[in-house]
Amino acid sequence: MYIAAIIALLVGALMILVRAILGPSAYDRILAMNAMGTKTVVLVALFGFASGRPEFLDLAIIYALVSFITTVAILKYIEKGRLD
Amino acid sequence: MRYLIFVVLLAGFFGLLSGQFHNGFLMVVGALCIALIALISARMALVDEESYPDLGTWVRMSLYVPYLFWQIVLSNWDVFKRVWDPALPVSPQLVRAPFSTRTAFGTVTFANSITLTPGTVTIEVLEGEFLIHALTTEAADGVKDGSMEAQVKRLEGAIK
Amino acid sequence: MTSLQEILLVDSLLLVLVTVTAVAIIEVRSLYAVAMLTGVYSLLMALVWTNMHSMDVAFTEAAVGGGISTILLIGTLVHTVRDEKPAKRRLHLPALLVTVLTGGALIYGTFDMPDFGDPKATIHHYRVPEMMSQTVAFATGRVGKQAPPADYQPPPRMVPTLSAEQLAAERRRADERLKAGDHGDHHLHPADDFNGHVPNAVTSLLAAYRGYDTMFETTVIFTAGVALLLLLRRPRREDDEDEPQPGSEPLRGQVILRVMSKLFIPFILAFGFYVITHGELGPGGGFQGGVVIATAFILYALIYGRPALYAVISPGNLERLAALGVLVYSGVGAACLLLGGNFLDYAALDRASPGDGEALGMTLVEYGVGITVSTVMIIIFNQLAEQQPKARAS
Amino acid sequence: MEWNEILTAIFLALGVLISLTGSLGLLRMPDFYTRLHTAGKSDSLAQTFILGGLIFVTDNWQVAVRLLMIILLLFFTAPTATHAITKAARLDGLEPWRRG
Repeated sequence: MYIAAIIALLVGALMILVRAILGPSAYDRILAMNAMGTKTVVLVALFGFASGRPEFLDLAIIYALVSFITTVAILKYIEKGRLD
Repeated sequence: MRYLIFVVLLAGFFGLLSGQFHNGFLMVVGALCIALIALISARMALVDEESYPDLGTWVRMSLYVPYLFWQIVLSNWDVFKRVWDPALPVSPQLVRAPFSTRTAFGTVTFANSITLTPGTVTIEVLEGEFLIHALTTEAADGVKDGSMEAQVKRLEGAIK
Repeated sequence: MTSLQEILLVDSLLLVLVTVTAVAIIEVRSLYAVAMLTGVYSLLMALVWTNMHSMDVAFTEAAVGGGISTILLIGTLVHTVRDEKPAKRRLHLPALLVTVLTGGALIYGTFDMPDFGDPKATIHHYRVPEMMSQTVAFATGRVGKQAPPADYQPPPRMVPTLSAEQLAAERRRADERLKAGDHGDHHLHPADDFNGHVPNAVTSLLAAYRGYDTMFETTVIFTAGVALLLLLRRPRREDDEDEPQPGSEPLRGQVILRVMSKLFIPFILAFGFYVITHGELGPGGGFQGGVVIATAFILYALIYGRPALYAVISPGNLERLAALGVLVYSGVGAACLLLGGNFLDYAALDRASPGDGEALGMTLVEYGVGITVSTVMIIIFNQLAEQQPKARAS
Repeated sequence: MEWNEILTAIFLALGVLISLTGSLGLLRMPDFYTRLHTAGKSDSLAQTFILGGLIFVTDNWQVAVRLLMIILLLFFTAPTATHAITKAARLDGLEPWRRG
């Protein structure tokens, strides 16, 4: 059950990767990275359950907490041309 | 008061993560960590009415979340149908939708709710209106009809 | 349970994803896109590590790749241009030859490795069953050291510090307390070997067995911070203070980002501190937690501008804290030495209950690592952000 | 299978289906702004279904709490991230695609 879900999600990740490589704009790639981040959260949880070690979830929390900061940095870079 | 809610939230978060309530050593270290975070947050001036509203708002939040979730399910179904449709029936457009939420927290909740429901994304928060990118005309009309705004205003509660 | 075929299928899919991303990173000329693809690569690598059950590595990858590394890459982009110069495409024959030879040698080397998932492989014997059996977190409801598998024979070279009878008595006592409902107190287990008290085998390896190694790793990070300061710091002038720096004002008209970051910074900090504090219980520790804490500060700097960050914590204090972290680590080692043990022999911190001593020592050491890592990360960000963007103008 | 495993399987299947739809939309949609609609948001519902479904098969409260926490956190951060990207794209002068 878990493995089936993992494989299906990895196929989805492959589609996202195609978008990340094709672009065309940089923002499509950022979007793909973001979507990949959400996928990773779910996949990590599924990996944990598949192998009977759900303490993997701490890792998913990190992504849930910090992944949006990258997009903030990108916005700042676009708006100001610098990061501080 | 606001600070008390903040510390309780923080301690709850830390405690739920840790779960080592029987381990005195970790509890002491945890309390020290909370104190340090509270100090840093005070120095950064993070705790104000924008981000940490009154208790009432948090309580009303629990009513708002199920409503929002249902909205997300509904609009997901709509997007779902369109993505699998070979003709890809979308008509993307930029629309401006006025809003009349009073608090920053309410405005942000409203904007994020619009973003969370598929079909509409808040691009910018301008003076008194949102700039929204809508996937379809129906989605654009859905934002403007004001039902979600009414819910957010209920979340904000009475004028203080 | 999952079959070997399924595992292989997942592994191959991951391999395809990682390889495609790596090739794309080399091929794409837009540096901006490369920064994003690197982020994707890091996410995928975290999945690979998770799939291999190497939680701590996956944790580091998540903490670094999830936020900070992409931010630092963008910080680097500020100093350069957005697009790479088009490279001349021509076949470099010696390079191809070397690559093919190295690749071939590596593949040849794998012939000597045990089969995938072979239960007879060396890695599944020796110390590993015992260590794995003590790596139990909250999932089993039994935090703390578990008895090794019934048929496990300790390797002859490892001599337990307690005699067999003492060990059996301690184990019995622990089991009785567990039965009585006293779950999870990982300090009630006997000091029968070097990592008898730490549920997370990786942490006990890093902080005790390889304590020196980790200490010097922390020193390396500190040195990296110092080196970056020496290389990138602008010479300070007297008139620097009142001259407004371009771009250093906070982001304006960003009600969503402002409210959300105010809401989240304390929780990111709390998570970072949780990771450091519970380094000996679950995955994670000083390195990972330190990076998460640094991320919170960097988010603050992004939203409110670097001067606001300096008002919260001055650059001088950051540098002092970075040094303090190393000092904490070595200081704990020295304290053990003064209390009559070996350097970094945490059991010496609490002779009456060596387990508590180890827990205390490792937590302190983790904090030392965490302080250094987080401050050095903030210093790196500050230095990258501070320098004037010269290259961009040209 | 126990009833709770069946429930989890249903939730997982739903979540995976939504997630795949999001990924497909990311490929099919004509421009960045339209891709946003499928990528960011379908995922937030998909992860709710998958992580929520997993709650049924754990008997450990700490695991359940972590799952709920992740769902809640993503509900806050995902739209924020989407908003930040969109705003950056607009500032950078990326024009939305129009039919015809």
